[in-house]
Amino acid sequence: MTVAQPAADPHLIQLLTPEGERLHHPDYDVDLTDEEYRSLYRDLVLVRRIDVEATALQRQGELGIWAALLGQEAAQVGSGRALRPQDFAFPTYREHGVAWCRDVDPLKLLGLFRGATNGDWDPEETRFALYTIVIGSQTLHATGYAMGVTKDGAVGSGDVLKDEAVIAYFGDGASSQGDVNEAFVWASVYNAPIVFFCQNNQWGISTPAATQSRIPLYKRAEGFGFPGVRVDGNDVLATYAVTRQALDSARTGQGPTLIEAFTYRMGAHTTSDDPTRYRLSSELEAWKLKDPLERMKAFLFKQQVADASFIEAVEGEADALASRIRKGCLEMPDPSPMVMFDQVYEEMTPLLRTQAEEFATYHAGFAQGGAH
Amino acid sequence: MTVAQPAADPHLIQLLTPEGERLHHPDYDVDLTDEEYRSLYRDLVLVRRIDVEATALQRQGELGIWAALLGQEAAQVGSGRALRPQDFAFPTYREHGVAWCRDVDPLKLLGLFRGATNGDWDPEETRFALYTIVIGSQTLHATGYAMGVTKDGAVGSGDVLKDEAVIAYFGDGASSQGDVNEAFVWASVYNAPIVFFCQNNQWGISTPAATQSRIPLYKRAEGFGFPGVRVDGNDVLATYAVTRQALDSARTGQGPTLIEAFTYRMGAHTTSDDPTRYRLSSELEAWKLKDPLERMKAFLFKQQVADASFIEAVEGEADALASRIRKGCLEMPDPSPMVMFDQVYEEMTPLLRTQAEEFATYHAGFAQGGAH
Amino acid sequence: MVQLTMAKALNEGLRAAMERDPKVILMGEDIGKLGGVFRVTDGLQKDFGEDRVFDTPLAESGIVGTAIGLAMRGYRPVCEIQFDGFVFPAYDQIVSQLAKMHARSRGRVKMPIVIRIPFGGGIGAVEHHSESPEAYFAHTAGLKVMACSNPIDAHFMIQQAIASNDPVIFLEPKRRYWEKADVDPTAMPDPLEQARVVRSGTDVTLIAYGPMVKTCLDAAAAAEEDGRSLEVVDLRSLSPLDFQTVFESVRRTRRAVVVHEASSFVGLGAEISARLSEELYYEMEAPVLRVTGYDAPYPPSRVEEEFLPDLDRVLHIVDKSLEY
Amino acid sequence: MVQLTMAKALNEGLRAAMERDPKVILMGEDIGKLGGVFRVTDGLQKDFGEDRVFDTPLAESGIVGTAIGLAMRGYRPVCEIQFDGFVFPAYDQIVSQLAKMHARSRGRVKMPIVIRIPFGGGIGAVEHHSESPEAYFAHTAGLKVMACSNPIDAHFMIQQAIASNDPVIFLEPKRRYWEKADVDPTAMPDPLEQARVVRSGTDVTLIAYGPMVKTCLDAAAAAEEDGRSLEVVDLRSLSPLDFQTVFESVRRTRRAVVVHEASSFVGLGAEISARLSEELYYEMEAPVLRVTGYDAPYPPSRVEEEFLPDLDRVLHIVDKSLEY
Ligand SMILES: Cc1ncc(C[n+]2csc(CCOP(=O)(O)OP(=O)(O)O)c2C)c(N)n1
Ligand SMILES: Cc1ncc(C[n+]2csc(CCOP(=O)(O)OP(=O)(O)O)c2C)c(N)n1
Ligand SMILES: [Mg+2]
Ligand SMILES: [Mg+2]
Repeated sequence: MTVAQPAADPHLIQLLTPEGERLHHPDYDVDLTDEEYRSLYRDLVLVRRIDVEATALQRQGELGIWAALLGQEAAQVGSGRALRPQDFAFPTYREHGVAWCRDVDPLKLLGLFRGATNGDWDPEETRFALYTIVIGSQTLHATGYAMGVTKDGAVGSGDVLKDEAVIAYFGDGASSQGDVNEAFVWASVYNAPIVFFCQNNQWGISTPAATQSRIPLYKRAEGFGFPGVRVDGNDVLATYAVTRQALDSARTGQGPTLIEAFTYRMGAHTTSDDPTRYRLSSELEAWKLKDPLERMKAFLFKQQVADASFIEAVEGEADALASRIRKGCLEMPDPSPMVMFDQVYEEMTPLLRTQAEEFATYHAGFAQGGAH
Repeated sequence: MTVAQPAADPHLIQLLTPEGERLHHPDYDVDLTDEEYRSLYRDLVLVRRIDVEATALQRQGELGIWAALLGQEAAQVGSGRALRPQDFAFPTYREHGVAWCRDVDPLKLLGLFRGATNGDWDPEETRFALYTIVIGSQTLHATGYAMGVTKDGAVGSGDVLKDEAVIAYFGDGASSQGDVNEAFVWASVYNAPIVFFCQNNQWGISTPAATQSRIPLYKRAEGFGFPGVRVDGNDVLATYAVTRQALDSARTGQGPTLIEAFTYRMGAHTTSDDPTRYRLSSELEAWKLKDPLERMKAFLFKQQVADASFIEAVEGEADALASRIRKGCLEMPDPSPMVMFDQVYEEMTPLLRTQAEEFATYHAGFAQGGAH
Repeated sequence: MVQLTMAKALNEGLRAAMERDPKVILMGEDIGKLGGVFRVTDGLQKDFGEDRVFDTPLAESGIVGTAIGLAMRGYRPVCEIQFDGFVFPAYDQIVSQLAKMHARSRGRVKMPIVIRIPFGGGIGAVEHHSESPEAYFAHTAGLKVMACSNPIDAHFMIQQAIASNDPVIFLEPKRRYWEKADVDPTAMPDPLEQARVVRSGTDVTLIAYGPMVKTCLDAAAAAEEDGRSLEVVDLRSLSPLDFQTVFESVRRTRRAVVVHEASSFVGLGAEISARLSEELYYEMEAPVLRVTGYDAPYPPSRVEEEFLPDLDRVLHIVDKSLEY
Repeated sequence: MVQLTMAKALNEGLRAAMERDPKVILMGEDIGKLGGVFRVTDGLQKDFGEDRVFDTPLAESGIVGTAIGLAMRGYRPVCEIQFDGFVFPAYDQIVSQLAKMHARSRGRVKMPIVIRIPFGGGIGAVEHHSESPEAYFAHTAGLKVMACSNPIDAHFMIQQAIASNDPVIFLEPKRRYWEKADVDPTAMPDPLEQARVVRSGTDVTLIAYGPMVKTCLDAAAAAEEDGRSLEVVDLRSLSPLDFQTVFESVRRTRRAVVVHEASSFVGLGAEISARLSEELYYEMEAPVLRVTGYDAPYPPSRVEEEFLPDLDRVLHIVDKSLEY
């Protein structure tokens, strides 16, 4: 099956061509300072480096698995940077770039894929929920949270620096789940301040997006009575502009928007996956020409917003980040087995207390050479 | 909340005004013989009579509960008569009119609501699945069945008398269920020969349709890439025309259609319900003016297709039907308690065999006065 | 002290909880103007407004899933599932999301959510309206599972469940909704997770919860006439299960019979039997016996009385226990 | 006779079933070109075509729900659920529709559907990839629940499950997918619903299924060196459960220990314990003991080895059993 080419789609919102030319769009635009443009580029580079380093650590047996975001950096950084501090994001398991924008330490992401924790960041403090693995379930949590925002009157006051919005991430595959469609029902009926951000990276493991929908996914929203837009997800500026506007629309009380970020999963689904079994390398080659980092770099050069020394400085930062991650990962302590018992409930139940005590005694026995 | 008035909606397909005037529609029409027109009217009357009689029997304690179709006769008879013999229908718990069109003995419906059986008709023979109570779940069964029709090559041969189609009934409330939306995904992706027939009777128990969708329900289909139409569900001719066309479109390989039959639940949700708690009697009064039977009767008279003696004859038939039902209900035997055990699996498991034997012995003990 | 039905006692309990804490909200199908199909939320929307008591779209996964988000936002949602048989579309949200959230977030994210479910049979209903799904939830770590058996407990337990920061599956025996008792709203309730000896006896302990407590009490009363003294334990909390109270009772009577409407195979009765033999192996004089619904789908209602444990079946098994 | 991994033995079993009956179809996420994430369906789409082996949209309720419709149309769908933790969105379709269809239609509508689920832990996976949901299904009347423990059984049991007209939840112990055995595809398999004594012994019976059978066999081998003789029963069928084989074994050894990865509370072990004490009350010399996963959500994988029963924990509890 052939994948539609974004450039050919008149409904695709683009502010930056793959060659780094700046386009203008009647409804969406951004007007950023040079500093901000550079900063976006820096994010893209750092986020990719986190991803590359984590992939390498997995290959070396330090992580059980890793879900790479390779190719989706612009979709994530563009939308992540569009969030205002008070906004709340609900990720899948691949939103490392959004996590970065929410100041979640990348080591916490690694801790999850290493099997040391289930994430271990503070959702409230970072305004970034824990990763969710059961496909689509977080979209309902996000919708409920957004309903709570409305209940709290934190919407439509006119103050965009105070009013809140919620963003729910999910993939093209997830669009088929009942939960996601129920979230659309709820969000529209309660006019919840939420943005549904679908990264259509063309694949759900080995399943092409065409197996999930026979029409472009952004159109799904129409069926539920709220707007859907398709943005070039490899274009960080367009993603930023479209998401910012959708979030502000939500926070001002205009309800939900569905954004389909048209992008591409350039790597395997996870490090356990082998995409050569189900897709042609020519597809990947075609998408490489639309690489989100390259186009932003080209733009910076063309606009003379940055020069080689800036690029080099960012690379230096990325190297430092990578070695911090590597070191942190190698040094990461294993959790105490007692974590199994201690937070199942707010207070340990008698049954768990007995099990925890027996466990401790049993292992103490081992320590004293009492084993078989 | 105010309920939209069908007449005011330009998207509502109507072939018969509430006053019985015949309208013409560019895309949908019917050309029936006088005999056929009369037969439709007869169906409406008989179906309503079944419903009235069952409601009365419930009031007298003969049924545990009854879900009345009052007001929805045209939606059900119109769509039910549009089915070709080879088509397969998947009902909710309210499709007594469709059951009638599929030659399911009304007493079987009563048996279910009496608690004697779970339906007890043969789905294969009647091409009418058992009633489904868990809202929306049957839409997936219908979709799977339709996928099987395609696999069997029973679609698109060009022979409408042979090619098969499937119809799935559900309500406005059901449209919110994940399952129903997943059925839309599946049906569109596999281009299954299915018609989704939503009777929007304005209410899901006490919940108005506006709590399920903020736009007209027929538009839901657009989001999944297949056509949706809204028909006047109190107009048996329009319902017939629209359903017939959608079924034929499905059987010729053109995939799914969503039909929203805009109608009204004139009675309570079930005999256990008290609609005065949540809706105004003025709403009911307004809908009474659109009664599906009255308008068909008016049409028959206006067109001189029938006269008073025909109406009387049908009433006579209805009386006979009603007394057959009443008699059959009163005489209906209770099932043997052994039905609990005997069809759980194709062969009884040892555990069930033991339980059945113990049960039999225990009750034999009672019979012999061995009880406490 | 007022005489209340269980439905009304729950209603008053919900009202008290809502008055106490403005974060308590009620959500579910038809709970607003209608007051729920069993009228348990009757009048609450009128008094607390549509913001705190609201009808949802018809989708249970949506109900529980959005409740989880509302809880993350600081609310304390009480969800009504209309009937036992309709909780399963929400099963993933309950078992994979709600139950695990506290543990996976290392206690950072609390889930003070109550899911109210009218459960059990005996009301002459059609399919899917008479299920006893408690084992599915009790087997799930992270959930608490409660079942009330009388108006007084109903009144207090619902308030305690709402006050709990753990997610609670709150099972209401629908066929007991209309039973009455004198409720003193100022009384001091027992702790939520504590079982209770509701009738003392010396020969056999009957262990039950929800709808079967009354059945057991009736059986014990009948047995007394025959000179047998049955103790009845109302578990109240199915998970965590207060084994202390159970053990103490069975230590005295040395015999136990568990009674529930749910099927026997891998049901609560099995767990109680297993634990009792693990703990009181040398103290019991008979195996723990079970009186349960059969291992079959709930039958058409015209035969439900044969499916459900009743006084006679309980006494029949008590006899068996005494034969050991 | 060929040496096959369990994954390959299943693959060959599916192939044989598909060759035998053109109505057998496979459906699920990523089972086509990819051959499933565990490659159990590898090559089958290539050989049988996209009509008989097809990738579905990503929605488990949709998978099971449409499979029910396909079964009504005369097909015999084999659904793959990618991992144990992802079966719950389909729970309503399984428990309320699939399980009840035969009974409610008085046997007119057959549901020859197999739901394959790689289950259990021990592979270092992230959340929701190591669940043991068998109790949820075993408690549900109308379902059959199978768990294979070795390549030979895997090969035959999957074919027998497909041939069955009852719905089967077919649990595959994912951490044993790569274990090998010599499989003779022409051999006569045991009946699907029969347990098997996989090691004879005299002192204690270990009762296990799926992934824990190997653990128990290893434990029995280790115990032998210490002079203790353990018998191991592989249940194979969890529902219906072949209690005859279990009883016969325990009648001989007079002691039983049940081992499973799932949590103990209201798990399979509880049922086995309850039934054993009901039936062999006077014949056992110790209570049935359980070695199980703890009553907590499955932990992060760096501590999963502590969560899962292992050889040492099994032997530790065997010692306890022998102390009675
Ligand atoms: C309910 C559920 N079913 C199946 C899976 C297994 N699974 C993990 S990722 C994935 C594909 C997801 O595709 P998509 O939504 O497009 O997200 P992407 O991985 O492309 O970012 C599947 C099937 C799961 N995690 N949850
Ligand atoms: C999954 C599920 N949830 C809740 C119910 C309880 N219930 C029965 S009918 C009904 C309303 C259905 O409304 P609608 O789909 O519009 O059909 P109608 O009754 O109006 O024909 C509800 C909530 C159910 N049967 N199944
Ligand atoms: Mg994808
Ligand atoms: Mg309705």
